[in-house]
Amino acid sequence: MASNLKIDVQDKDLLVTLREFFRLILEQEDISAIFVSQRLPMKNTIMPALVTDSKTLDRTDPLAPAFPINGAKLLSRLTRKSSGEKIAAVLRPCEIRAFTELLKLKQGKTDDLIIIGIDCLGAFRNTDYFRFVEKNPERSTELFIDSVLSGKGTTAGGIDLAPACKACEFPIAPNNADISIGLIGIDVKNQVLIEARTSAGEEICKKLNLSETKKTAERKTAVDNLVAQRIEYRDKMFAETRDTVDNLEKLTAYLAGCINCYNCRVACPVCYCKECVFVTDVFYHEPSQYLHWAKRKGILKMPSDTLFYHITRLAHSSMACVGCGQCSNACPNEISVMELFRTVAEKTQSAFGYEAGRSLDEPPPLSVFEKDEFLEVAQT
Amino acid sequence: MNYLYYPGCSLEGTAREYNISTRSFMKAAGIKLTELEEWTCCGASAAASVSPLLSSALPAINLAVAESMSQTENLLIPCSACYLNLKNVEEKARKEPGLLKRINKVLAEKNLNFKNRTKVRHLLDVMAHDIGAEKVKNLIKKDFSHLTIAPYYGCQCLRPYPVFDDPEEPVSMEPLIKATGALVHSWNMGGKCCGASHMNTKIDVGLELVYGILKAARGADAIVTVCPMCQMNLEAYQDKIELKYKENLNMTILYLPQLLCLAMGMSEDESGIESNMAVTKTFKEKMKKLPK
Amino acid sequence: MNRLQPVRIDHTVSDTLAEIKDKVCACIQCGTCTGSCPNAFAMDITPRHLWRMLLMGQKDEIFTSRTFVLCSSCYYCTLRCPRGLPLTEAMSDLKQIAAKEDMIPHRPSTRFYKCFMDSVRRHGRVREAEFISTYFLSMSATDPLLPLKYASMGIRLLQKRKLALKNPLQKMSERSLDVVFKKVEEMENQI
Amino acid sequence: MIKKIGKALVVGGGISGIRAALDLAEFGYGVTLIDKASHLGGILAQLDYQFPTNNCGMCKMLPLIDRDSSSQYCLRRGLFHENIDILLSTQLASVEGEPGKFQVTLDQKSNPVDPSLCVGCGKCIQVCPVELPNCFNEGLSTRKAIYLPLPHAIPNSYRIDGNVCTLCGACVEVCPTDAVKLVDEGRKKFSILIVDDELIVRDSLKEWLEIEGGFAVEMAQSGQEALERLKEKKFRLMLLDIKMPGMDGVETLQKAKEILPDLHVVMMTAYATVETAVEAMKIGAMDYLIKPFDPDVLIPKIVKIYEELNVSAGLTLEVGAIVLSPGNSYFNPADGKDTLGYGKNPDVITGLEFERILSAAGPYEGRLVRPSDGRPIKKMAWIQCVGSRDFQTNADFCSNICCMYAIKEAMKAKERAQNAGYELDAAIFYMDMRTFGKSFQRYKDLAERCGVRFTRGRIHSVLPDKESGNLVVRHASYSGKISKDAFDMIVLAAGQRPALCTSDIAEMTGIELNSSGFPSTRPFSMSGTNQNGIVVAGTFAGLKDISESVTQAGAAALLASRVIHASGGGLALESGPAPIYADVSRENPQVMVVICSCNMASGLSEPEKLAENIKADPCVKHVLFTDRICTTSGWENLVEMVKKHHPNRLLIGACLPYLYARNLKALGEEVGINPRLMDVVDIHTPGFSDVDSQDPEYFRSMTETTLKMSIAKLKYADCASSVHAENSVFQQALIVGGGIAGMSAALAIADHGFKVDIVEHEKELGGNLRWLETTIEEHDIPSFLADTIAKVEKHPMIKVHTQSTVIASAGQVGQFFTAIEENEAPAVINLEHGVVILATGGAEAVTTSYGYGKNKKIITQKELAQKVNADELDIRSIKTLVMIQCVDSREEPRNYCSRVCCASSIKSALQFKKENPEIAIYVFYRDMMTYGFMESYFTEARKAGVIFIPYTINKKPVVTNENDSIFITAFEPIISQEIKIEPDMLVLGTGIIPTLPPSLAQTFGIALDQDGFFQEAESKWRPVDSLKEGVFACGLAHSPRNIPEAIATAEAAAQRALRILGHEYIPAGRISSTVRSSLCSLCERCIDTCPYGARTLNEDGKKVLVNSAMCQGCGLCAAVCPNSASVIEGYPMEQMLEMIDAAIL
Repeated sequence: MASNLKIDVQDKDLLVTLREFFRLILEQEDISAIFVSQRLPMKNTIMPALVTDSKTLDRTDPLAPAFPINGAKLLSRLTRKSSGEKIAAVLRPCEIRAFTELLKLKQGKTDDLIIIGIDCLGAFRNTDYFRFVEKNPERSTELFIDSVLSGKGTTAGGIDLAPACKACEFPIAPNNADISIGLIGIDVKNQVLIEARTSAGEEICKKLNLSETKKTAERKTAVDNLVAQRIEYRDKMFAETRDTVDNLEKLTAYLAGCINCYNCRVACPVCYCKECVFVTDVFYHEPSQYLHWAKRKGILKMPSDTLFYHITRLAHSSMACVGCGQCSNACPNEISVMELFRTVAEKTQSAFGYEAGRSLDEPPPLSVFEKDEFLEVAQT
Repeated sequence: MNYLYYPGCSLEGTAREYNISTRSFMKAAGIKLTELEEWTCCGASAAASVSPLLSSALPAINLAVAESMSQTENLLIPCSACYLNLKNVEEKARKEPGLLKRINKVLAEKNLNFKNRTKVRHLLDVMAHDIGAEKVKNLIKKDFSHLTIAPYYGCQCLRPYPVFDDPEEPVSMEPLIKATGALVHSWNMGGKCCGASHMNTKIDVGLELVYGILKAARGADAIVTVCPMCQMNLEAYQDKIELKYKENLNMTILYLPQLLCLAMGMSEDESGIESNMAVTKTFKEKMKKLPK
Repeated sequence: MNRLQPVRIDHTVSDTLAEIKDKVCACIQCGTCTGSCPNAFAMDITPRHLWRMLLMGQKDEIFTSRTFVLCSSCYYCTLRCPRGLPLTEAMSDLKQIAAKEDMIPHRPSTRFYKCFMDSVRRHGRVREAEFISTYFLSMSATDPLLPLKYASMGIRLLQKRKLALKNPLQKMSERSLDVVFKKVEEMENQI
Repeated sequence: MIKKIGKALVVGGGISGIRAALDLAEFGYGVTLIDKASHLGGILAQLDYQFPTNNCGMCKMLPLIDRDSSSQYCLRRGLFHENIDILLSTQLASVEGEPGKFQVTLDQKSNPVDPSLCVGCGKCIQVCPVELPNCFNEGLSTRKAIYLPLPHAIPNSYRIDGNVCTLCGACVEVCPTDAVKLVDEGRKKFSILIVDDELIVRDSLKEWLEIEGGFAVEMAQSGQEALERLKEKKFRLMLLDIKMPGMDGVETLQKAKEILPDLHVVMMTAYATVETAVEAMKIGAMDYLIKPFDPDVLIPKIVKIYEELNVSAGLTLEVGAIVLSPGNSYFNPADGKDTLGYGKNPDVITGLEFERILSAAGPYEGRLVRPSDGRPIKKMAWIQCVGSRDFQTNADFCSNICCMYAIKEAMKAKERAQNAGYELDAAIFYMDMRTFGKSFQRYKDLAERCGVRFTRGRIHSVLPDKESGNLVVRHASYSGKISKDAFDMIVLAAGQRPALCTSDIAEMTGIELNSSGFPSTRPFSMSGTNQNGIVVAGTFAGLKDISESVTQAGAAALLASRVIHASGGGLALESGPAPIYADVSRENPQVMVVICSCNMASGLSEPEKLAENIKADPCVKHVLFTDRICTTSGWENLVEMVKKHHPNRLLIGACLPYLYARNLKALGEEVGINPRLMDVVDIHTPGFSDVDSQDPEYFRSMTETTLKMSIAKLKYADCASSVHAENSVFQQALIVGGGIAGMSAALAIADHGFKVDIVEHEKELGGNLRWLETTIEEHDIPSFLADTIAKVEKHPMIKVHTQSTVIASAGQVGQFFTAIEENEAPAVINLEHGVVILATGGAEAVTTSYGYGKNKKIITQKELAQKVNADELDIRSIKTLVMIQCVDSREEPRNYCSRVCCASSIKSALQFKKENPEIAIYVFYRDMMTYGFMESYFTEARKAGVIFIPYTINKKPVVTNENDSIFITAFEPIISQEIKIEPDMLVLGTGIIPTLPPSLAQTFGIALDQDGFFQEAESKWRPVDSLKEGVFACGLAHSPRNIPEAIATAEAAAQRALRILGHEYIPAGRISSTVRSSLCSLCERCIDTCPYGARTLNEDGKKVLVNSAMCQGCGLCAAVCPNSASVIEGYPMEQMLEMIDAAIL
């Protein structure tokens, strides 16, 4: 189905080329807006934005190593109901995967949406990014791209990728992206790979009159190597995390810094409840209850229910966790939330042969009943 | 208890000791046997292979004679082949009225009429159920507790009509054997086929079957039988079996009433044991040395 | 057993077998008879196979086999047949046909029975010595050495007073069943 | 509750009886359900696992609508329904009257143990000296003379087996509540006359029966004297010798019967005169005894006679209709020629016995060990058709269910072995593998893939191997090869026999029996008998699996209901006032805790401490101890306590919580506390779960935890006494399809006074029956069809829309809105209806196999039938005819049996043989599916000379065309030869495919199975329901079936529909889910998850709605909802958290 196309890089400037590509898309008759990361005027901030004026696209910066928010959640707001107009969205793979999970939960629609995936080169932690960009306010993104795509590594100015990105084995957009922009293993000085993966994607590409190309072995090797490297990191992370939280006491210690700020929940792209149960009356206990609990063990950590909160979130959301790392990014007390979530998610998802964000055709495991599932549980 | 008695041809010849011992046993048990007047051959297995009507008419002649002699007494038959032939007519004539008519057409030649009223009883049936082990026990004078006896029933008293015993796993001899104090050999060959007339026509097949039986009887002191053909097949070919299978399976073969007569302390004349073709030395010695 | 050329199945069954076929046509080919038969080891075709051939009208094959003569009338199959078919009886029906048609391969058996019945016809009861000697005589063309195979047996029986040798070829006796045999023959020929 | 006037009697409380009773009760009739046993459930009480789930699912039969009117716990434990009176240990004694107005008498057996006093402590069992085989475990374990007939029944009290009780009185002494009243005055009044000429016989009999049996005994030494005595005194039983001088036994019997016609006589005989005794039974003796007598045998036999005669007769009822469902009995393989060693070898067992071995409540606690020596079973065989398809045991029938249960047992056994860490070798020896039901073939294939060995061949004997103790099976392969196989255990598929009471019931009711002694039904009916108003259900008329039994029970209920309705039942309504409870919603919780101490006396050392700990919770106002709450007096004490202290919540700690459902309801009405604010918890089991630990401290803490959890539960219990809005019902039905199933369903509903619309897409009604001439039983189909069509067309309540199709439908149970389009005069009609029945039928499958279409001589079964009907076929000119069965069937993708093709072939073969005896007919088959009594036609066809040749899926017959002739070449496995036949005609049995359009299924929101048939809610327990309440299916749309079977599904579906149509409003269940829309994120997971289709999105997609009548309160929606937007009312989150908190204390 997918057809492989290319765009030629103008003046060896990848960013300019991409901006031009997005402009062509926005100028399509039926596309009213494009959702893409923009460099905002103040303080070098990178944020997703909904762009309707193609002139503003020269501040578009989809490859900056900044990832302040997972765009899936925002896209869900844009598509929960039909606006009657079509938009295109440029997303990182983990954003597309999170959006896929939200789609399964009826939190968005794809009817009027073109998803443009782009090879993800990774991002720094929020705080790291600001340090990085301060050093090179003008060409920071170009520096980063050069470093990564030329094989010099992801470290730039002594700053490395966020752990979530280092452990991410999905640098390429998943199959339900309509168009995928390929950079890894591509000679980006000269061309960029454009894959039209769906009929909607094909249609747009046809209008753009892109020339055809072939997928090269170099790309495959580069992607495979990258994924292998990430998996190695990831598995090490799993092992270490497991070691750190393998009993209740250790887990309590791991989460000791939690203050019930619920930032991680807000940052999480797949936490979709309108109002979380943890902010309802259920957890405003009677004063006597706090005393009762305190008496039982002689001490009660305040705020209470922090462990319960994280366990509940693991129960509710680990099945949909895409590992984007926004939870860790959001934590004021530097709890490694992402590591815990991914380690647990790996188990819960593999128990059902499920992989969050892989395909819209796979229903969330807890919504389907299969009578031959977990027979060993039934037998004991 | 009195019975009409049909000895059958074999009991006049090759199975004379069966006849002798049956009569002795019955006498001791206080039972009067009245031999059927002018009884004739039942047709054995031959009649059925030659003519179906004849195979019914020959037994019916004897049943008709029995009816003429007594209305109440059962007809006792020791020979299983004769028993089955007569029983067959009893059963078939009841189920097929047409057959009864045809038989009587034949029997008219002999001025006989067959109404099918006589009850045909096998000797073993009478011994096991009418007389019973309890009664036999009272007549036993010798202690055979050093003997192990293998009960061999053969086919025709058990099948196809399961009248008095389980046709697959017969047991009716066991209480009688135990009444003598002897142990019952545990085997499952009691109801198996001895090859019948194969010994005369297809001897290799016959030998194979008997070999199987004798082999399974190893460990017993004697096999007891209730059928002349079985008795003959088991006792008369032991040397041929030894020759063919290179195994000495010599075994004492007795008729069941013979065993009981011996246990009652009867003489050789009364038990007819001198006519038996297979009585081993060991067995004879054991007979002499009874436990106290 | 497989033949290259498939057997053409023809429904017309010879009349001689029709009556026997009726007896076994409710057969369900369950194989109880075969599994029960003590003589199956010596048979060239199994009893179940024999009944099937009967239903398929393969008369020649039936009578070239020695299966039915190997039936020793133990009645195991009759006892166990779930359809209650008179299988032992059907076997002896086949023997009767073989006897009537005096089929050469089955002579040892059929002649044996015939001599036996002759003895019964003459005396009302069987005279074992007489019938054995006529049997040997009737088989002398086929198997002249047959008497020798049983010679030692005869002697042992004599020793045990089990064989009466007197009047081997006596006249018809008082108990003669000749009239009965004649009547039966007359009636059976009518049908 | 609404009650209709009109009452039915259901005889037999197995699943069929329960189904019929529930169906009638749910419609609103009063039902009296009786069972001979002391518990409900019939044989299912003994069966733990059913295929295809390999689990139990009996509770799925419980009402889904208005479910608060019945019990909602494990149905194997017991049943309660407002409209059903359950009488146990009760038998039908007589039936008089006419349809609509029968007078029935019932006999109820008394029990020496008073259930209102028995606390189930089990002390009596410990002291009872009599030990005997336990029939619950099929004799594989033992029990005492005082026992629990069904260990898990609720309520449960001990019973005494009067047949074996020695009246020693030990139980009376130990009983703490004086529940046992052993002294049976009845026996002393039961006078027995012994007649024998031998003094010694008379004396010993008198001694045994008087001293050990407790009877009144007199003697006579001759027939003459006996007659004199009979004139003087009314004896109940006479023991009569046969051979006596002077007047013999038979003559005495005759004369005695003249004097005392009610006298029961048992003959005494020697072995030799058994036949005379049998003769005597024909002239009125009830039994005989063979001399010499053994007192251990004789006394129980007389006691048994006494027990049978001494039931307390006399309960009379008037009922409109009678459903007979007393089940069936089983062939005892030890009877007759026992060639398989049953009864002789303990490791040869029946299928039912193996079910008990599999059961965790069975003799070996579910371990796979053999009875003889307790060794683990490594190799095991099932032998099929024992006492079935066997003339030797007068069984010219198939027993229907054995193939499937053998496969299930094999699968279950393999699973057990795997759990124990080894692989079981399981072999099934069969004649034909009769996988004729829906999904059966795939289940068998699955078993084969799991390694169950299937060997074709009938096993005739099983012999023990003396050395190993194993059981040796000899069997012959088709080629004649004899193989021997040794097994650790062998399971026999014992065939069906009529219920023991069949002939008695037939005599009482006048229903006809078939030649095998089972009740026979009217042509084209599975349930109707020759007696109007008396119908049969379940296995009474022949063994059936659960699904068929439940279906047929539904049909039986329908027929019964029709008679009741016709005689005026159902016209009047009466409803009782709803109870009024005090409103305590503004009060603080005040919990009274009552602890039953009788079972904890030994375990609890400091009750004060327990009370103190519990009282720490300020909501707990009283903690009281009492005992024997389960007895009547104990309960009365408790009621007094409640009245005295006026709590607003009540917690009882006792043994068996389910026991109290009815009591709590009554108490609530009496004292005004809503039963929702009362709870009973089992404090017995948790404390003793660790039996070895008799540590009082442990026991106290377990009890405390249990109680505290329940206190938390009560604290937060919903005290609003409001009831959910009821859902109104359009009392009208829509039936899609006007074949025989659709018409039968329509008539069934319309006859109850409800309007029915039939939508048929063809021009005429009748469906497949229009091309069928006769059934295999030679019933005339065209006249039956004409009759049915006339009834439908004339019926004032039925409107037929021919040449019409359903185009759209919306709504839910009770309220459907459907648009249909009439094609002839194009118009759209809108219908409002409460239920819909899909009867869209099926068709003969088309094929291209075996050269079909290439030669005129090759036709399908339907074409054959059409040719015959049109007289286009000169049967006399056909010399040879070949039929091939299972064309494209029973293999993927159409891997199911179509059930009718084998019968159809046999029917045609018999017809042709009749008209042309010279014709040669060869039928190529894989397994002949002549299940049940159809087997006799298979036999008949063989007798008629039809030759059946088996083939396997790997070696199918080959059809070739040569110059206009066709040849069939196939391998004949028995003669081990290729055979070649040149037929004049080849008939292909291609089977049935459904014609239920997927779009229609989607319209009504139901699922189709992988073959396109209707997907039942549950194949066994809810066979005609869809998961979506209010949508049913029947006939060929449901599954392949013959005509009476299709009609049975139609009647069952109609009965299910009537449950709904019979009410103007559907009451919602007390426990129902709801949505807090302000919290709801509209992720719709609850909608996908709800198994009952009770949730929908509202029109503008902004709200999730719950249909409270369809919601079963299962809680899946609440579990799947992450932020408790979906909740089960009355179960708030705080409650659960506090209960958990109490539990982990």
